[in-house]
Amino acid sequence: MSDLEAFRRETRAWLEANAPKSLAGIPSNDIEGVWGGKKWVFDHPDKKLWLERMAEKGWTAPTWPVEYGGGGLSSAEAKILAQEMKALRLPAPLIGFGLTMIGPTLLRFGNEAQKQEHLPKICRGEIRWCQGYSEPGSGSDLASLQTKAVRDGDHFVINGTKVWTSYADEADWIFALVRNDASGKKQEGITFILIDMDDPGVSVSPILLISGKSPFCETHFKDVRVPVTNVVHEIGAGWTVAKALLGHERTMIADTFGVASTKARARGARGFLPELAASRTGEQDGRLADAVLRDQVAAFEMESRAFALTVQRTKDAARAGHQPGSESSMFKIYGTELNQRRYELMVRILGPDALGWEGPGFDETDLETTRDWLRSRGNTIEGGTSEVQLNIIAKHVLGLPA
Amino acid sequence: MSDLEAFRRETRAWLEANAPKSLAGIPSNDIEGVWGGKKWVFDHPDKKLWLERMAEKGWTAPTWPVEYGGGGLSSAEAKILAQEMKALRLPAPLIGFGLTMIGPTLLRFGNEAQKQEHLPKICRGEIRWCQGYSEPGSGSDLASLQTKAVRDGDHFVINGTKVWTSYADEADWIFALVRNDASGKKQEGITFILIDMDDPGVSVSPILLISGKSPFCETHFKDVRVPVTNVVHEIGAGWTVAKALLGHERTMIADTFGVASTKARARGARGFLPELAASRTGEQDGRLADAVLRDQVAAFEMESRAFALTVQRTKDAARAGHQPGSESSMFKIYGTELNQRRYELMVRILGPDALGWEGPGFDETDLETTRDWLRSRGNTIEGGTSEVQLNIIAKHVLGLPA
Amino acid sequence: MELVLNEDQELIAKTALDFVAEHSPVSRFRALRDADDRLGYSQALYREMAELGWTGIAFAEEEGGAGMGLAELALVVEALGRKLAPEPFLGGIAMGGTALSLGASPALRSAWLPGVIDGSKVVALAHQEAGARYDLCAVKTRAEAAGDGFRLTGEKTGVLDAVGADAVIVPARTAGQPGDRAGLTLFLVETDRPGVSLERQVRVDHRNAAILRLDGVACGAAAVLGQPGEGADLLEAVIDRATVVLCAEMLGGMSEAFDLTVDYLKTREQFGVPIGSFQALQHRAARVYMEVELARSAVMAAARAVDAAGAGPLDADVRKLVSLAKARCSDAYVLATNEGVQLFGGVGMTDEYDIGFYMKRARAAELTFGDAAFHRDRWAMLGRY
Amino acid sequence: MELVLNEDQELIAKTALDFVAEHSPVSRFRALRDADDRLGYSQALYREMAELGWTGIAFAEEEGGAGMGLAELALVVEALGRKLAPEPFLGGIAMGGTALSLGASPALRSAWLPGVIDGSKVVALAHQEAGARYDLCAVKTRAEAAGDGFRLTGEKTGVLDAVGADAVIVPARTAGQPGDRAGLTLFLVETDRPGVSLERQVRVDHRNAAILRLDGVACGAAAVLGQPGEGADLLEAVIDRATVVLCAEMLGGMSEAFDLTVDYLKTREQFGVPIGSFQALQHRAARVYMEVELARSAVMAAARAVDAAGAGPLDADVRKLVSLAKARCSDAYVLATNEGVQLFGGVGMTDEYDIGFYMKRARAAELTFGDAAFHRDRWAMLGRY
Repeated sequence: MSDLEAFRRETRAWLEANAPKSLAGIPSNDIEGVWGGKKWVFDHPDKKLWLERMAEKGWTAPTWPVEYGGGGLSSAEAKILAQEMKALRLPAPLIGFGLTMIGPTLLRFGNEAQKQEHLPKICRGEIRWCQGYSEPGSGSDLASLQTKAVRDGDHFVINGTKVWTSYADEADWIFALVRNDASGKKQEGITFILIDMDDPGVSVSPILLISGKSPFCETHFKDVRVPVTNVVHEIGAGWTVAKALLGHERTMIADTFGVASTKARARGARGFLPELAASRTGEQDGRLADAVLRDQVAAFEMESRAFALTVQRTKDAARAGHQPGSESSMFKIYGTELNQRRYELMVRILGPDALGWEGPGFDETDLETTRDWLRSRGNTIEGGTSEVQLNIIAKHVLGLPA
Repeated sequence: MSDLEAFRRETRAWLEANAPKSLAGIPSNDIEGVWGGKKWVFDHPDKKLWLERMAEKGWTAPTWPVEYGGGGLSSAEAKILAQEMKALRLPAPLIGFGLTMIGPTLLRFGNEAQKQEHLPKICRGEIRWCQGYSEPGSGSDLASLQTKAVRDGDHFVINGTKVWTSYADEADWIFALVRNDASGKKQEGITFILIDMDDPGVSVSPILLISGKSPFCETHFKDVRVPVTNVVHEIGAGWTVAKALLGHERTMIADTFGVASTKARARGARGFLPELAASRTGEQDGRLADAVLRDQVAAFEMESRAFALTVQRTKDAARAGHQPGSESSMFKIYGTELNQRRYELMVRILGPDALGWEGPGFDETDLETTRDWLRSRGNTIEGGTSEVQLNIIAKHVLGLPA
Repeated sequence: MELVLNEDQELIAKTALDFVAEHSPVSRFRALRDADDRLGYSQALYREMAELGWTGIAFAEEEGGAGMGLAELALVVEALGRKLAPEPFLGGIAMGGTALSLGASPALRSAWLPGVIDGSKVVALAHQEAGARYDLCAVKTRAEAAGDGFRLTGEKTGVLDAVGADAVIVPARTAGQPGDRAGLTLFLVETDRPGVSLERQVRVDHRNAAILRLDGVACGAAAVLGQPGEGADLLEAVIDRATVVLCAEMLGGMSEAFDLTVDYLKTREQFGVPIGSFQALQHRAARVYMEVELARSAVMAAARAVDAAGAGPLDADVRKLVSLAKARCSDAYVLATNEGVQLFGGVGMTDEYDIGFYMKRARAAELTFGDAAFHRDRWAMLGRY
Repeated sequence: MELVLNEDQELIAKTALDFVAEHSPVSRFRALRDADDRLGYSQALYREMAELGWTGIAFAEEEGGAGMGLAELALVVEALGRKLAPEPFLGGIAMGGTALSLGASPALRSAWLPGVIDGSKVVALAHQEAGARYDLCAVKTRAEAAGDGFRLTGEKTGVLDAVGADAVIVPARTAGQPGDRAGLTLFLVETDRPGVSLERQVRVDHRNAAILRLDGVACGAAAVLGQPGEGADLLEAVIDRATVVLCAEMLGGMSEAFDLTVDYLKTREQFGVPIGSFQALQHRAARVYMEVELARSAVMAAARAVDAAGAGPLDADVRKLVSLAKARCSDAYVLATNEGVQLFGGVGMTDEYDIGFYMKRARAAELTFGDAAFHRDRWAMLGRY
């Protein structure tokens, strides 16, 4: 215990001495965060400084082993580090799929050479990764993927297209699922492989959404030659790797929506939606003038609160040592639907002010609301559709027959 | 045309001369109507007189052939008869499953002996019929019925149980589906047969619903011997007969709900639900004080109206010569759900006043509302569940694959 | 606030579930109903439950209770709600008992609370008058000063667990008009006093309830709970707590109804397969599951928040959680039972099957202490919008 | 009122569907959008449509129209709505044209209506001001007396089909305060007059719309439609009719969106089978089908009821039908497109697929002339509750 207290004191002192004051309060979200990689351009020199100093201590990946560029911290120590950073309102020095996805995957499934090659670069923010799973034809049936990997000596020759590869246009490497064998069950014959985006034959085209620009891309492989040594785990055992990673991803998404709905309560004295409704549709005797809207806002707030309490209950249960069940499916469904309802409500509150796409006559935040509403429609599709999640609950939680 | 005009004059004269004046305005519904049969007790001597006079003219079954006790009228003449009866606000002299179900079935599928035996008695209201289709295990999968009919010389020996046999406790005969052969496909080996309820081995027990008493019964057959001559159509061809009859029944049910929702608009200056809500939850500035309730009442009224217009549209299209589609499934689903919503709304409007089952402290009409609400929950189950109807729409209207 | 059961609570929940499953299957409720039993519950079984400590679980140790709170009482009542066990925990403990605990003078307290806690006495609370809907202040019953005391005249309806009760706590108007907050006073009225009459009501859920008629019933000043004229605050504090207990009962009921439905989906065959294999039904069942889960979280949070407030007044945040629990439970219980009857199909409509009991119970509970719309409005009002 | 197409109407519907399918597939709308076309529609194609008689279909024969009604115009607009054909039928015909037809003096009428009917002129109607939501009387734009005429000053927003229009009919306040019913007057303002400026807006549905700014624009008394100060009645009469036309467009859009979805369900395979074989999706599709059917009945009824009323004021029963149509279409179109995008899955979220266009169009139409909640409230108000 006194060791941890000592660690806390040292950490705080180090952070106070090394963290640029200018970064306090800057979030480490998709927009403001540092993704790193060869093409990365820092929008502030202090962000670069902060990354370098943290990477040097291994604290971009606090719990990873020191030999791969991590901090070698215990989870208790990592928690203290996070707490102290939060106390100083410091952003994470680095974000991205390297740290959250391929890194943990390599730690679990990669061989020594792969770990030594890739993990330090991830920790230092030198290489940015993207994910190549879905394909135009695969959808919810991910295992039906068709991108072909044909063995040619020490290489696989890869042909096919991946969709929904977020930020592929800014990434240096991609981890991808490819089909090395189409003869057996569809889950067999899938290989998890690492591909350098600079390789000849790799090309990227951005995907335009109904809400406008997006980080999503299509990534095309045309006779791309990838060394067999880039296969993670066994050839043909990619589905095992993918499943572990997908489970991880869904928990993250569910967490995001769980947390988002909790945070939504914080804005404004009366909460965000009541304030918006009051400002756009008026008040009477200190209450929202439109009683029907008031009822809908209250219903939304209440279900959000009950949902947040359910997320909390699951966490409390996990802390108390209960085995987690399939809650992540429920969180994914409910959290995404709440987010959609939130935007539907906002759009209805805005009324004709929500009709804009761009340009004159519309308020900037209203335009953003309209785009966000459209974007929210994808929440119940991406990361496992609501239909797939409902199937999971029916089968794995309720035990209903197939 | 002048023939029809003459028919109209004669009909009106005959009705004015023969219809008891006391019956004007009495409805011919389940409660007030004359079901007939051996156990029937008339609650008014004029109803008996009216039945006798109409039966003598064959006008209890106006379009049936004269030789079977019908009126032999053309459909144009039958329409005139109905119009003239309506003009004088006269009830139908006789109602029941004999006229609406087994009669038309015998006319189409019965042999000469069966027609001569049964149709005149139906027309004269001497025999009351009930229907034996569903079984405890069959539900939506009617063809899985198990009531056994084993051939023994000139007889079938019948064993099994039928459920939902409305008014079986007051009926004289039952038309039933029984299984004569269990070896082939389930739709094969079903026989449509007529059984005298007085036969040894037939017993009836009433079914209590969650809403209280009901016309429904269970009808048990224990070694009941039925002559083979009572089979309608061919042995083993009962499914053909049943399907024709079921289609007929569903159209009737759909019609009922279509009409009911149209009628609901008529009560009270502002309609039934607005008046009820005003009297129980108060008004402010001439409007319902509870704006959320007002919104729900309006939503219900509007969907009822749109539904009634859709029923009308289908009828108008049929009159214009368009082929009817599978509208009856839609009417069944939507009409029954509207009826349920109506009662849910009423119960919410009544609030604590809807908590009664019987006895002191509750208004009679409120008690009825509560029972009717419970009974309405069965609407989406009986006569083909909503789930089965949705399947039908998906497959037969939308052409979605099985 | 931890939304997880501690070891003591786990044990209470398990004991309660086991005891209720063994001693009070739904068939017992059915038999009492079919017999038109006047009480509608078993006094002997109620005393057994008291011996297990259930009746006293939420009362202070110095009163003879277990010194726990609504979080624990909720576990017991949830188990009772699962099997529709009709013993008077709602009217007698959550309403009458809580009113005594929050408002009774030392004299009243020592006269009544020990009996309530050991299960030998039942004290009900008459919160409802005809036409009042969910307005606790819509009280017409008058308490007119008469000598040192009062004379009570009026009529209450739907007085829960009043049949067989030894006393009823009666809100009456010592001043003001129906609907006014000020001028309400709570009196403890013994049911054997002259001028008191109770008539059994038969409700759709067959819960013990009565019409209480007061015809100039004499009450001394010592029968007053809390401060004269300020009874609205006390009544509201009691009903908020009773609402949480009702929610626990609803949670038990909806969980059981849902379990019955899922079991039926697994076993009932149609078209040669279990109907639970139909995807449309699977998705609907999954939706019900989620709503029940959310309701459970809301009930746990409300019980813990009320417990944290102790005997004091409840602030807006706590009251919002009470409204949240009641709104979610109302909607989820109605959904679970509507879907339950529908998925059972024809047999679900028959009195022979239990699922219909839960449908009736769901509706009755929804319409007690405010329906979901009422509590959404209350939530908004407490949130100042 | 017969809710079935007669032979003439069948022919109109078929001709319209065929023409639009051939000359205006959705790819045309897409191309216009991608080109940031200022007009957003094709004047040449609009004139072709006029030659087919579509623009004049609902105007009286003595004006040069076909003497039919909204029932027939609805069929044409439904076909346009199916393929998102952007020609100015809503702003130019249903709004501006109807205003001329109902309110213009003989001089204005003869100056403008022939051009509107033959498609050579477009007259828009500026019914919306910033912040007014769905209140037609929330007009701040002032018309101040100046000599024999008026000077108009103010700003209108979301003026449909105003870009490229020859004139705009402008409600302005000759008396009273924003929100007042009295004191509104409608003026026909030529767009090339000094002080008039139009700025193209880019809406989520990419419909032709503009901000109209009036800076002391001089208008003679001859430019007034209807009675000065009584413009609210006229405006309401026009918007009620335009609402029916918008509903017809919505009906076309939701029908096409639903057809696209059903086709996708039949052809898209997952797990080795067409996704349309999944029962949960089948039931959802069947639900959408029913809502679209109800919307169709409501639109047909509203169009026929308005036609039966002729040019006169609409009574409460007719206006209720208009609200019914708009409420049902709003809900059904949003449902059909939400379900559409969801069932298309990921590709439904991409700009490359057309289903997203319908989702945007559904929302924009919902928020024009009052959303479903607005029209439920109006229905209740017209029903005196």
